[in-house]
Formats: sequence, structure tokens, C-alpha cells
Amino acid sequence: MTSPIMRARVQSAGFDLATELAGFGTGAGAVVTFTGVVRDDSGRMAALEIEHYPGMTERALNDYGQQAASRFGLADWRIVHRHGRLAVGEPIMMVATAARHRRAAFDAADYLMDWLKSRAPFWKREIGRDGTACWVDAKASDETALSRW
Amino acid sequence: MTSPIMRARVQSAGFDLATELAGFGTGAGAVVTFTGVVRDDSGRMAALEIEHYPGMTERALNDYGQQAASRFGLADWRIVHRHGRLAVGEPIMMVATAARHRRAAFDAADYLMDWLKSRAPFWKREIGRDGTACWVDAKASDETALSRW
Amino acid sequence: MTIDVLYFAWLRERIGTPREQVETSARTVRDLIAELAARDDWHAAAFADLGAVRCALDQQLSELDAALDGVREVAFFPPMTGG
Amino acid sequence: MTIDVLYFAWLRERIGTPREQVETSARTVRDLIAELAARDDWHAAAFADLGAVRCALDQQLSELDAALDGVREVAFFPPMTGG
Repeated sequence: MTSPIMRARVQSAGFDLATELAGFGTGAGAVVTFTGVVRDDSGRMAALEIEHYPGMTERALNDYGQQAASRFGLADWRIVHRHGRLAVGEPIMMVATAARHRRAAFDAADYLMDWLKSRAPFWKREIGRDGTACWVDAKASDETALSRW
Repeated sequence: MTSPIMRARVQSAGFDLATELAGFGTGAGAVVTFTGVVRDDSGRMAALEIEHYPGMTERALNDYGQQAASRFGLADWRIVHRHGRLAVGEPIMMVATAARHRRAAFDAADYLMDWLKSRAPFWKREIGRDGTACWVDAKASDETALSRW
Repeated sequence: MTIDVLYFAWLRERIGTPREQVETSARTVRDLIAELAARDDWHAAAFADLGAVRCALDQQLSELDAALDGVREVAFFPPMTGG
Repeated sequence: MTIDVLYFAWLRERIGTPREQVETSARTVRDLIAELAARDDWHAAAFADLGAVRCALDQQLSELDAALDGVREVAFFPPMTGG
């Protein structure tokens, strides 16, 4: 269903959901998007820093997106993931999926998110207002979530 | 979590995802959107006509959205559903949910869609290019989907 | 009592009107349907298969066995197909 | 053989460099880790808990027991936290 176009992008710049979705999923009946946003749970966070593996990340995202497209019969899909320093409230990443029916679009977006959480080479570090920097621990629940599929 | 603002709208006009999401879900970590689009499976469809129950629809959508917001702890939510005559490729409706964590945002969007499919007072009719008009049958699978929750 | 009865989708088409006022002493929705179905062939056709009929009382989804006490508006329609 | 070894996140911080070239005859990733950990305290600290170390061989996620035959680039990092 999907052509071998690069539909995943890694960038430090922000992105705009509307721009990403221009012309997205033509002919599909269902479009699902997920956007992750920097959240300050402690009330003491200044920013989030995201490190990644430059040589590997974009290709891994494209490979995996194409596998998901084939598995769920997607008409179209996009992944945009940022790296670098992001302020609270800024969007971190987005996934968009388009399919004939909503179940496939929902499941594919959910699946890609599970994969991104624990298999895409990104590492988050929380920068506190007091200058402290703390790597975010991987959650066991993310691993469990991936085993659902 | 949600104030008693009307977050659901029924309208014949089109809508724009970006406009609907302006300022949406501030402080939330996860935003999920679903957009339903008119699809022509037979290749013979000219348009989709959507009838609704004017006095009831918008209030029912708001009541149900607020229940879902409370059940899933949503920071924000929106439902926009169109009625009237829509061409193939036009968006029919959208749901957006914002929550601290992605599981709640995904589940709430999925749940609202299940509810909209079989409990919101809309009736679809396919208008063929040859002028025929055919009411869309409810799917038993939609009823099954709702019983998951 | 006087009740506003509304019809949607193919029930509206079969009956030929979106709305009518009905004088009735029916106690439940089913009783009201029996009265309506006895009116003429169009009403009878619309209510021929109650498995395909849903209702709302004063704009709240209800069961066909629900009581009509104090209800002002009854709507009949096929299973919904929103989303 | 010569292998490029890359470190990310806190492994990079503990070892103090993002990248080094290593001459090795290690047959598996685990063998390579043993050699690296023996280099100095910084490497030893980075590889102290292998349950918290993941690796990629030539930019493909791999197991620590994987063979190094023909591999040019090995990356070590903690469990990923994308999304």
C-alpha cells in the first residue's frame, strides 16, 4: 500500500500538525493522529532534552513505519520526532495514520507509539529550573505495552 | 477536570483540524485526534447525506463527551460532527482528546468513536451517481465495539 | 395527553412526515407504537419490524418498554449510524 | 578488526566520549563489553549493570549475545525513551 517514500522525519525544529496533514491519506476513511507534548509533572522542569542516534534514527523510523503500514493496511502514515532542547508545552513528536476503517488507523497509531516508546533510539533528559539534569527512566509498562502486539 | 463548556458542535459547514486544535489541551502530555472522511467504496457514490435530530444531537454529544472526560480524566476534548450533504473526500466528523498520558487519550477517543457510531442520533444515506439513495445500515460490529467498555 | 411524535431516516420516509401531534392514553412506548401502527398502511410499514426501531423520550435514548408518564416528545428512528 | 564504538545518554556521560575506535578480536558483543569494561573505571562504571545496557550493531538493535562478524559500528545506550 505504501510507496518507499520517507514518511518519517527527525528534526530539532517544531512542526505543525496541519502542515503535516496537508494532502494526507487521500481516499482513506479514517485518520488518527497522536501528538506528544512536553509535560511538567514536578512543576520544577525548565526543559526536556532529547538525544538520538543520528545515523540510525530516521531509517529505523521509516523501516518500522513501513512494516506497520503493511501490517495494518495503511493508506498513509507519518512520523515526526524532534530532538534537542524543548520547552514545556512544546510538541515532541507526532504520528499520523490513515486507513479505510477506523480500527486499523487507531491500532496502527497505538502500535507505532508503543514501538517509539521503547525501540526508537531516543533518550530524554529532564532539565530542572535549578539546573539539574536527570535522564528519564524507561518504564517497564512500555515494554509490556509492546508485547501486546 | 472539564468545565461545563460546550465542547461538541454539530454543523453543516466544514471544519479545519488546525483551527479546532488551537489552544487545545494546554498542559496535557498527549493529544489524539480522529477524523472520519467520506469514502466511496463502491466507486458509484456521488455524496453522503447525514440526517440528525436537531434538538437532541448537540446536547447528547456534550453530555457524553463530559462523561468520557470524567471517566478517562481528560484535560480537554472536542467533538465536531457535520450533517447535510457531503462530497467524497470531505471530513465528516472529528474527535480530539487530551490527557496527561497517551493511554487515556487513545482510549477516550476510541470510546467516543464507539459511542458516536451507534448512540449519537445521526443517520447516513449514500447518494449514488445514478441518483439512487440508500440508507446506511448499522453494523452489528459497532454494537459489539461499544460493549467492550 | 398530547405528544409530539418525530420520525427520522427511513421511518420518516415511510410515514411521509417528520412530525405529528398525537392524542393518546398509551402508557408505554410499545402501546403508542401499537396505536400508531393501526392508523394506516404507512405507519404499519414503518413499525413492521420493531427490532429495527429505536426511540428517544424527550430527547433521551430509551427502551421501547419505557413508560410515557409526562413525556412531551417521542422520536422514532432506525439504529444510528454516526461517526 | 577495527570497530567504531558509540555511546549515548548516560553511557556517553560516564565514559566521557560519544565515540571511540577500538581494535578488538572480540567475537560477541559481550566479549567486547568485557574488554571495554577492563579499560578504566569510567568504562567499568558504564557497563556495571548490563541489564540497563542495550546495543545496536551497524545501526540495527541487537542482543548482547550477538556475534560481531563483519560489524563496523557498535552502539551502546540505556533503554530507549522516545515518543
